[in-house]
Amino acid sequence: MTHAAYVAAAWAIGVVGPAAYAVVVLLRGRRLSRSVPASRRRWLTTGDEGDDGRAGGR
Amino acid sequence: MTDCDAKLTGGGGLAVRLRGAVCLRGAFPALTGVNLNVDEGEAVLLRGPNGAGKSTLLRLCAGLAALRAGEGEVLGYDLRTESRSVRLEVGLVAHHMMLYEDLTVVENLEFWARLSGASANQAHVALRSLGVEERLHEVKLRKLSAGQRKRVSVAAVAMRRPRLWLLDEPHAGLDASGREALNEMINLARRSGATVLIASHEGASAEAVATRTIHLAGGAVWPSAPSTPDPWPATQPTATPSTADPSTAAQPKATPSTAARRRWRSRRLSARP
Amino acid sequence: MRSLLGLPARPASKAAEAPGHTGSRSTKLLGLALLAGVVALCLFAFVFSPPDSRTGPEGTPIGQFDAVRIMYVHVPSAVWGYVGFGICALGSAVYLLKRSAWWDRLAHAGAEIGVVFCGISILTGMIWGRPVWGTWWDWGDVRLVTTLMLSLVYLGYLAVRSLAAAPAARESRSAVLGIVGVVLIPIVNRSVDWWEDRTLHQKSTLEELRIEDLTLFTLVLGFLVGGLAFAWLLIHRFRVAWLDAEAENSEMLAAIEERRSEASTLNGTVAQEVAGTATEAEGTGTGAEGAGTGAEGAGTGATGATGREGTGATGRERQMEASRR
Amino acid sequence: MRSVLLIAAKDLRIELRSRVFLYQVIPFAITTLVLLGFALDADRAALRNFSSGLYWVTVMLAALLTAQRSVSLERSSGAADAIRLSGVAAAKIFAGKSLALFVYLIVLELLMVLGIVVLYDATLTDAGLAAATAVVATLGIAGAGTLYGVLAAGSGVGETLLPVLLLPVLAPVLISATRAFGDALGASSVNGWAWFGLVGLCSLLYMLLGGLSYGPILEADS
Repeated sequence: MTHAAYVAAAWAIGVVGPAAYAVVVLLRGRRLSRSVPASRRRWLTTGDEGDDGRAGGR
Repeated sequence: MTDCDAKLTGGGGLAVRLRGAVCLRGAFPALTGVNLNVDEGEAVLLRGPNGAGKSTLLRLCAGLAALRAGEGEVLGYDLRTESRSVRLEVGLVAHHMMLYEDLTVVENLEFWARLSGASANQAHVALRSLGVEERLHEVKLRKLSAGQRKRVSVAAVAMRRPRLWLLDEPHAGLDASGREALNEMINLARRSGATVLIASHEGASAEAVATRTIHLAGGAVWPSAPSTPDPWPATQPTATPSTADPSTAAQPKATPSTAARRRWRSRRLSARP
Repeated sequence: MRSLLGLPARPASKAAEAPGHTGSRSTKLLGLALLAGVVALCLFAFVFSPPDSRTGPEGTPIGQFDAVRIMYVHVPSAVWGYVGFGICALGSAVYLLKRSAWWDRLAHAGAEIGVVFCGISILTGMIWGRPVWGTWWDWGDVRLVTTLMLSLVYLGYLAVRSLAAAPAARESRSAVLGIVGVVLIPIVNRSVDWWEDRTLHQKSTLEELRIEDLTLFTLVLGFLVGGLAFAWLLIHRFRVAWLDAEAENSEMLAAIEERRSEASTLNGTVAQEVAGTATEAEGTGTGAEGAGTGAEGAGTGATGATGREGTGATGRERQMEASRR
Repeated sequence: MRSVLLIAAKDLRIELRSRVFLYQVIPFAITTLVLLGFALDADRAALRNFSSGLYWVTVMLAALLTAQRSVSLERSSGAADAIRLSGVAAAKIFAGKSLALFVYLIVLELLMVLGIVVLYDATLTDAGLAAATAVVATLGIAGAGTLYGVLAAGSGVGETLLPVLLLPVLAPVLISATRAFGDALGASSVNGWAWFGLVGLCSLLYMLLGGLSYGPILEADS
């Protein structure tokens, strides 16, 4: 494969970057979830299905 | 939250009407639920320790600080939706001078007069009544003493002829004659129907003009002493808690009745597991 | 791997009650689809699709060879990054019109994900440029420079969001920044475009490549997988923003309660001035406990402090909520 | 309109009195021009070629200072509150403050044209284009500076936040004004008037957005 190092570096950034960001977001969500009661997290109370992220009304 | 809220929409005779007003300064809750009624024509003295929320309360009444929660009306205008109308009719003397250091006294006053639609003549009248001497008119504000600046900044408010005066430590830094001039100006305004709110640590000077005193602590109104006699009976009746208006029941005016207190206590105890 | 993180093992005991994370069933399905998509994309990008080996008129090779595989990451992340900025601008505009907290949180989530995706796009673009153009950074490349400028604008947006301020103030300020940023896109693009008369970036990557079917398909697949990742991140980031605001709100309520109870201890001194009510100080001092008495706490007889304390926590909370909307 | 002029005249009068502009901003601009000359090794040909770019970079940096000054003038004295109490519409306050900023910057730019002619050996071949570009670009810079100045100052860390927010947003103005100026200085052969059009579009947008969003920003500032 030509340019193997470049391709590997680019894919590493492209996959690890969002993954690391996702981890940060998830961990932050978990930490914050502890301090917010479940009743204030609408995506839990409206049932587990069909929630499109519109948590908490408008 | 209580039945007194239902009465909020009915205006009439109240210059300030606050219910559960919460105000933030940055992320700090400066006001934590103020309930306050001020009749038109009253002169109310706000007292309380540093950081009690006096300045923020005045800024709120001026329409400058935003309500985070609760409701409020000033001069019949809703603080949330009509703050611009409120601002046009109030005058605020704040800690900072609200004047430009590099302009002269007259330049400052004429700028504010023209910006807010008052006449330059009104500015001169206001300066004269506060005892700012003629020779100081062309002096840059930077070169004035603290007391003289205070007089100028009061004059800048007075010339707008506000219906509601909001004075934050107005007597601080003034000498005896200055205080006298200021009190006279306040009384003059009240005789023409204006309402006055004064935040002050200096009891004596401010009490001379106040019709009643309200205590603030921790960002809320604390039950206050009965009002002192009014030295300048204004056009409006000054007896504040008229029995006709049940909304004043929520205002900490006098000692809570013992029955109410007992009721509340027993409820509190029964709420415990 | 992202999907695995999206499928945390639920704590067995209180699973149904209140799982302590921002996931829901739909996001888990989304995460599964994303995982499958990443695997498929890897297969297509590295196994099925051919390298770009074209030859010019004189028989010299002009293709990008295997560097074309970088495109499957670079192009989708750029496009979805721009979508993130677009969402931020839309959310900001609606926020300013309707003062709706929902749109504000959405704008925040969009901006942050936009910056992440655009950052990836810039980095992979540079890595692609080195072997193909022979330079890490080319000033004539319109899209690279535009994307960088735009990322900087939205970094400023995130900077303003990170500052401690009253929530309403922070929301208005960042909303203005969010709108200005997007209005700039066409202008920055035009100005950099004209900056160099020729531009290294082909007018359309697809045309220029004269792509074989499989390469085109892989690129489209890259867009889809990028979209899944974008949606998954957006939902979770939105929920985190929502939780953040909730936590901030309850902190504020706690600060208010604390300030009020601190006031009642302070009131030893005030109460002395207020002769008639001096004995009230300890009666209302423990106001926080009064929360349980409910909304009827301020009946007709209860005055001032008593009534307020009684309704304090519940009533004020409702009002704060109302004011946030 | 009257209040716009009042506010602008007040700002200019204060500036004349305090001499911050005369003794701080203008020396800053000259120093920057000289330093950039040193940085390019005083290579006459290079300096002449790059004079338009160096010129606009210096203008941007000076604009940061003046925008900050324009805001702190109001905030330090508490006059920002007083202006809100006067009930003047936010868009008019914005126009007044921008107008004052525009006047300072135009004066500064005139002096700096002399500066690049003397220091960088630039020759003004198309004065009309240069003047038109300067006026239009400065309108945009003044508008964006006024809006972002208040926005940054309200958040409490204005000194560091303002450059981060303002400079990326002004990038298109920098690019297009540099190109148009390059043509006006005879340093490049691009069509300067086309670039002038782009500058105009930017400035129009800044003024429009500034006028619309100054109110919400000012209200947030409490």
